[in-house]
Amino acid sequence: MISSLATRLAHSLGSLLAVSLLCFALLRAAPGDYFTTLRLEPGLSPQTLRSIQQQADPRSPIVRRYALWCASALHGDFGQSLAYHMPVRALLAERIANTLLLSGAGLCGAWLLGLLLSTLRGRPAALVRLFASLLWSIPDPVLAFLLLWTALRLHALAPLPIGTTSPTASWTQWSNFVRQLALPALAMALGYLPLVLRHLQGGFDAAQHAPAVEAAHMHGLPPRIVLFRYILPEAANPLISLFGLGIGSLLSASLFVEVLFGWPGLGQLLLNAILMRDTNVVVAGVFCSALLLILGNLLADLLLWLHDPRLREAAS
Amino acid sequence: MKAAFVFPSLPSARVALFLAAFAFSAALALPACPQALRISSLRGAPGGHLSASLRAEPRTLNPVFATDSASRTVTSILNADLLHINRATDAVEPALASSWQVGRDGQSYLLHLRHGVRFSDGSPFTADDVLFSFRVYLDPKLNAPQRDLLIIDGRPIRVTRLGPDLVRFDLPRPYAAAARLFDGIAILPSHLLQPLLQAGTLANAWTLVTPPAQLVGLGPFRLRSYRPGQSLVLERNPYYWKQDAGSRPLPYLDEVDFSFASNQDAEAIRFTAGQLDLISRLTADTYSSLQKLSSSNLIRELDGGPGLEFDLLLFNLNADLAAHLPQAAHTQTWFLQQPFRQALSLAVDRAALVHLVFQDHAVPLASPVTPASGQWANPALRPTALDLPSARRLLADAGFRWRGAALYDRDGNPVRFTIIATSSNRAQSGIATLLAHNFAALGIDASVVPLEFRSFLQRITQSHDYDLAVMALSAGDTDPNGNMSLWLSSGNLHLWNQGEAQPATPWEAEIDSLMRQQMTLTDFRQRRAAYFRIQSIYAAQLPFLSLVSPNMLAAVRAPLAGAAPGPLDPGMLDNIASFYWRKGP
Amino acid sequence: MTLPRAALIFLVLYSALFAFAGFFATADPAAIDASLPYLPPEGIRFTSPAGQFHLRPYLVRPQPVPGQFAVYTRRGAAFIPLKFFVTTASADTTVDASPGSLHLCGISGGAPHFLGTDEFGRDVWSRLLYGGRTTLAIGLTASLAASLLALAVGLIAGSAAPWLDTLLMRLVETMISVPWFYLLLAVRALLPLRVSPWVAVAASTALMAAIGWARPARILRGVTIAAHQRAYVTMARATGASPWQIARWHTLPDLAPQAITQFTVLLPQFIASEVALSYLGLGVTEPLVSWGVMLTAAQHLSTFVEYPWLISPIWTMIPFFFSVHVLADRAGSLRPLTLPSLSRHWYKLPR
Amino acid sequence: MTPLLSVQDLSLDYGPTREGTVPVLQSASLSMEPGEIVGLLGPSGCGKTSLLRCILGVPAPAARIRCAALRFEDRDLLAMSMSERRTLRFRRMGFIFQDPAGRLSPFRRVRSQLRDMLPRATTRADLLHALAGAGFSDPECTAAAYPHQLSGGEAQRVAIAQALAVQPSLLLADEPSSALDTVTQRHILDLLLRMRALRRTAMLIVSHDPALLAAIADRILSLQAGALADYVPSHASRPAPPALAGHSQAAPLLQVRHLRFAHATHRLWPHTVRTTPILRQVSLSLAPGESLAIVGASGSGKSTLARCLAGIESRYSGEILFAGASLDPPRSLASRAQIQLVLQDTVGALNPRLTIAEILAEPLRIHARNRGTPRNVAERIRQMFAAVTLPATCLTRRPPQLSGGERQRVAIARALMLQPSLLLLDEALAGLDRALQDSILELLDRLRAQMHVACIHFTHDLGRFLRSADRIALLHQGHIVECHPAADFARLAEHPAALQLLHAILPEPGGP
Repeated sequence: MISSLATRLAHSLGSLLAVSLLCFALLRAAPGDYFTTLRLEPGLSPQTLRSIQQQADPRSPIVRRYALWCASALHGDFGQSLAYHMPVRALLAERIANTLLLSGAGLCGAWLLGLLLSTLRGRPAALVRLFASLLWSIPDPVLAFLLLWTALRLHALAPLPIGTTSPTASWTQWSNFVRQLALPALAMALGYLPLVLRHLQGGFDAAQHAPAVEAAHMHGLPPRIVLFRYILPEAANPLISLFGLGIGSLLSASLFVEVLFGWPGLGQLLLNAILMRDTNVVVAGVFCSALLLILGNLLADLLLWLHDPRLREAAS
Repeated sequence: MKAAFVFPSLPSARVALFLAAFAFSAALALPACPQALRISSLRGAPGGHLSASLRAEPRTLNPVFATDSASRTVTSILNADLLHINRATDAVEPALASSWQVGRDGQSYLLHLRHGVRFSDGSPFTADDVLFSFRVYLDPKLNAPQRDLLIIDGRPIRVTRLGPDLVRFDLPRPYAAAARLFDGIAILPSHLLQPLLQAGTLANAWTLVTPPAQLVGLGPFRLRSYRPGQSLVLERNPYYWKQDAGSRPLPYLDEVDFSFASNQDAEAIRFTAGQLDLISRLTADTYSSLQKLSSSNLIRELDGGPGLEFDLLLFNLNADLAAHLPQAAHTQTWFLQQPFRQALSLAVDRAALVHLVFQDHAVPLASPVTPASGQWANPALRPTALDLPSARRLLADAGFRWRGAALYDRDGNPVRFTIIATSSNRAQSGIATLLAHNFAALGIDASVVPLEFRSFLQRITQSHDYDLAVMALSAGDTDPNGNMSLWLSSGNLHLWNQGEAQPATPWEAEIDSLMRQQMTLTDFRQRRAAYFRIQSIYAAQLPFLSLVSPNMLAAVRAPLAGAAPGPLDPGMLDNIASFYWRKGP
Repeated sequence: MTLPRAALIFLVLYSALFAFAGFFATADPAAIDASLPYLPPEGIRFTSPAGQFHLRPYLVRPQPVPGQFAVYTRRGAAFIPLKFFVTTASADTTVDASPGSLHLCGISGGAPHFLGTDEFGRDVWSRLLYGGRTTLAIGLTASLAASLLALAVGLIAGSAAPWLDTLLMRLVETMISVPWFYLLLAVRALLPLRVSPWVAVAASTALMAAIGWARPARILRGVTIAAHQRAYVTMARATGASPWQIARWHTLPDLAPQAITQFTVLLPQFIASEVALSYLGLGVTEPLVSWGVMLTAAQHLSTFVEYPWLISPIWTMIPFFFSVHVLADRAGSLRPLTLPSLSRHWYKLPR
Repeated sequence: MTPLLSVQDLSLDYGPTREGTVPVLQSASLSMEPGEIVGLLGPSGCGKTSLLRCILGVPAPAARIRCAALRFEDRDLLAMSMSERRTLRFRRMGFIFQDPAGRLSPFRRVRSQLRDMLPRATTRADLLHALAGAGFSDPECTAAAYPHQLSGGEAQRVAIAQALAVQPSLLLADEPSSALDTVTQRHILDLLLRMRALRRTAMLIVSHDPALLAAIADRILSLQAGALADYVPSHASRPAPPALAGHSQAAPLLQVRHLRFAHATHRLWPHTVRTTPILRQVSLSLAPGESLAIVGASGSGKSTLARCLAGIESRYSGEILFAGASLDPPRSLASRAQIQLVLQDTVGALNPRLTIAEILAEPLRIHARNRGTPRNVAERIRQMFAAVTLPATCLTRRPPQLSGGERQRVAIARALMLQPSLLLLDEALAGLDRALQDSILELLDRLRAQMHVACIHFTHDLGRFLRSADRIALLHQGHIVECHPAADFARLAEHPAALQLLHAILPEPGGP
């Protein structure tokens, strides 16, 4: 286990390197750079532009730049943001927290809702299946947009804050904060729900017929105990994998929602950084995202390993 | 430190000597009491909170390095300038300088600083701060974007301290409307930033993570808190130096907070939901949807008429195409012919652009000088009206022929080109679509290629790989000097043919000389005549087509008083100090 | 009738509508009519203005209110008799690939606007049909290609030597993490400015498929590994079956439901990302229409509020996705859906 | 005295299926006294399990039931609601399954699963006591174990502990020992008898093995054609296998020398790797056409040995020689055709997606290249089908549509398609009823005679193979401890494990 963990980490490091290198290369390949807009700054002479550019982002061969970046990234320093004149790490830290909060709330909501709905049987279950299909067929951005639009229409009935409001009034107050989170988190949850529902329903259906579950049923165990102590563990393996995938996409899943609801997260920052060609911010953001993906995989494997005692005794 | 930028404080005896040497048109008045600026017409109610939004997060709070619109808006509220252009009247007015005099030669300016003025941390504002600020702006190591504005003919403006509240600026040569230069040049607190300048860390000072207490300015508000990605809260600067008619210190508002909306839609949604008190720089469709969305007595829509911004169709007339861009060079052969450009201009239905793209919230243009420039716009020029027969005639005379409906040039090549536009800008891609439609009426096969913003700019400013481009430019000032970089063949907004060492054509040479000439003239009429002449040359040559100038559209919560859209930065928030909430029902 | 069957019939009819867009459309999708911007959907009446019943339906065209932008009134609306099987003189040369210029219906001197017009007075109904044709062609082809690619990679990774598996999965991780936005920008920069619309369509299809395979490949690899643990695969291997034979007889049929599911997951994603592609100037550009092009213009709140008919592609694509999904659900439920573990080394259960 | 359980005229059929209505039980009646042990005998698929499920109140979803009366402890079960019946079976009935290990949730420890059955107030001591009562010498250790760490016998004891934990008045047992080796089977039966003596629990025990029922039940009922009747033992016995003379002199077909195999178990923290040897040192040889039974208790390494020989497991050390040539991995295609494996798990071993014809054709298709395409695959399949006595209608069906016995015959037919010279049967007969076992063994004997196929049976059922194999080898903890001709095995065996196995053989009822 330890050794295989080590190999996996080593492999993951390789893919992190590949991601960052590719990111660098692609950034170089994309037309325009951060300083392109400065060229339209009236009264900024070409010499000044050149020296600004030279100062902030010395043009050197990509290999050298990449090596320098790796060296500083090892110390946790992802460089300076060209646009914000500040260290990338400070820029990203709080936004990553915000994004994790939103995605986390959204994913948790989807899982809870999914668990609740998938315990239904019979006709309600068929309706849930239909509902999941319907949700599935609405593209996520459209779903978020519809939600926003509905919220706006219903604003008079139940005012939900849209986007961030004045910080003194809300961020300090927990209830306000929850209200603020509600709408974007719901949009995220609804987008993710069909996937979760599909796997939960599939998993539960399969687990219903597992020998141990049938046995528990025949022993006459109370349904609640059967559900939580027999069906759930039985269905858990694929769900854990899905959960791991979900962790991996925590940073990237909420992009649309963040932009639409004005949530101050990484998604917006990264999108703007991409459009502005703020190299270091993009590379660091992508790096974090890749890291989370790898960690999510690892976590899922670990959970599987903890959950299923049989996996702990695989043949060497 | 280079000697040119060092301004040793002079002994007082020599100040007197200097003063004697000057013959000023007005006597100096030096009152001893704190000298606030009183706005006599203003009587508002104090208190209240304003929620506004920014389209993007400010990238820095350092006025020296702010280049993006969000940073400039915030820094302009946190800071103050020596002289200020009144956005409503377009006249230069006293600000931190209570009065100023121009030397007879038009080359030296004597500014009397308002005394008793304090920074937002309570420390006094003196001539040293002015000297320090200009030293920063002119420091070649810092590369402040304003630096090039303050360098005239390769020589920097010289700043001399004549006393604790008297400063002299020497220009290398006479400079028309030099007082307008001071607008927007924020005065920095030397007591805080001097050590940083010496340590060489000024470029990284005053970022978004700087503690609010260390961000000190002379503006109506000061920073209270910043939450990354969420909001920026400003609070009333208790030391602000303006008063209203009742000697009540400004600003009225206690607090202003900016949230960040990534796009106009998000902004409009929040405004409609009651979370924002004002939004500005609206597009026509958001403006009209706001009109329909809102219950009308809660919101006031403001149409400020055309601003300094204008949409244009750029011809690629760059001289460097032949070598490596054969395709663009091929289409360029048509654009280089003046009749062809003229014919295209005649084929453009500007009225339809105004109607369909801007929903009538725009005006058609004859030249890049928009109506907002007031007296500087040449009244003799009229926007070109749609005239297909004339266009066809021009083309036929230039040797173009039609086969079927399609247009062919003299050599039998079909006339086809691409129009690039910024895809994120709905108005510009709409314009491009309509232009292609218009040109199709001449038998030209024009296809629209929407491009992401920086890819678009890269083609225009660097690779020059395009045929035609739809874009928007905004004049920096109503004054012709603000358009220097557009007109001068060496200017960086001289986009149709960039990086010319010498003017490529006689008419460009004439524009160059006229621009230089008007700059040194001090007589308004003479300057205006020169500028009119430039516009006429433009209208005859049409190096690009000025299409329309969109109106400045904004909306505010009805009880908010004092807000009006303005053509210059930072637009509506310029006089935020005099915003107040109307009391009453 | 069962739901999947209904979905299948619906899909066939729906596809026919888009396949014969030229016949069902009423106007040239690129034709601009500056006099009728944002015309709301026109009604169809079977009564004449006088109130008499007519078998031939009338088109009720609202009249613009003079002096106001895009405001129309029903007062004084024109009643225009609809004609069926109209042959228009000018064939839609730019975009219409279907032969002839026979249309299902039309009016004399213009075109009916069943779904109103957009900001330039272009007919939304015709744009919807032509756009649907392009979009569905791109979406279906790209998701099919990506699913097949994913199937191949998943199969190879799940059954090949561990080193190859590791390599492929690291590649997948990289593919998922890297912002391909830049690649698209770079590709746009490399292409000539003027690209034939069909080349643009082909290029965007290829790009989507080339980028989109990674996630499904990861899932399909997991299914492959699970499939390989079944006793009948062990038996086949003991009998000496080659990896290819095992894949063809045992693994691929096991993978098929999941592959179909992945296809249905990709389809809406790809159709949505077509919007992003046209933002970069890569995807479908004028004069060719696509839902992406239509929605790019309609993704503003103001459109939602004022001109809801402009987002008709959304209302059109939802039933399409729904029926595809219902069908896929049916195909997938032939075997209970399993999402297996993604880790190879730890999932092998001891015998 | 009122009976504990009375069932009157129970009829059950499986609702309209593709083949019409399938009747299972017809007017079955049953009455049990408290503390009575009733055996229920019947071939597989005759409706034994359905009857038990009806009594429990959990019939299969498609089942349609008609019943005149169903009473338990003087209460009318037919009048009770679903949840009342659930409570009743939770508190008053116990149930034991055929495959105990699979019926425990693999994810939870034994103690927590046992606790689910016990009243809420149960202490740890009570729990351990219940386990000790089921015959565990170290209940502490068992309680902490996961189900997969238990042997089949242990798992069945846990199941018995579970079923008896609530002190039911009726215990229903469905083939409680057919998946167990004979020694364990003996222990389980003893345990059940002890429990009855202790608690006066009535038991209804279902089995296909008359010997087993005879050993435990007070009376035996036989379920035939859907109705219950008293069992009358028959005297039919299988003829002795045909003697195959002379094969011991021929060159050995298979030689195994010093075969070793080990599993490794990992622990996360602190990190340890424990190697568990499965096969310590196995050497044996086999003549062409010979029938060898490798007998061993569960966990002795039989399956692993089978997998090593079949070439599924290649991480063994040692040497396997086949027809004189070494079978080092990777194995050649030709040698794979010579050795074929039949598994106990026929559900998993046949791809449910394929038809039987396709399954049978698969080996031929695999070996099509180096053997040449058989000219008439269909002919071959029909021949083989006839050989295993399956109706030709099965060819177009898929495995889930066949019964267990039919599937096992398909598996054997598949193994024989390539005309191998060695057939490995890993518990291929376990779980089938006696008659079916007989017919398959007969089939194998016939094939052995016709095709000269050698067979290795990996089995726990010593009793059966004493009469049907040429030689018997005893595998104990990874070693071959005994290897004698079948006829002399009982006489020559000395190893304690062998003696235990011999002792555990149940006498055939009505047999000699």
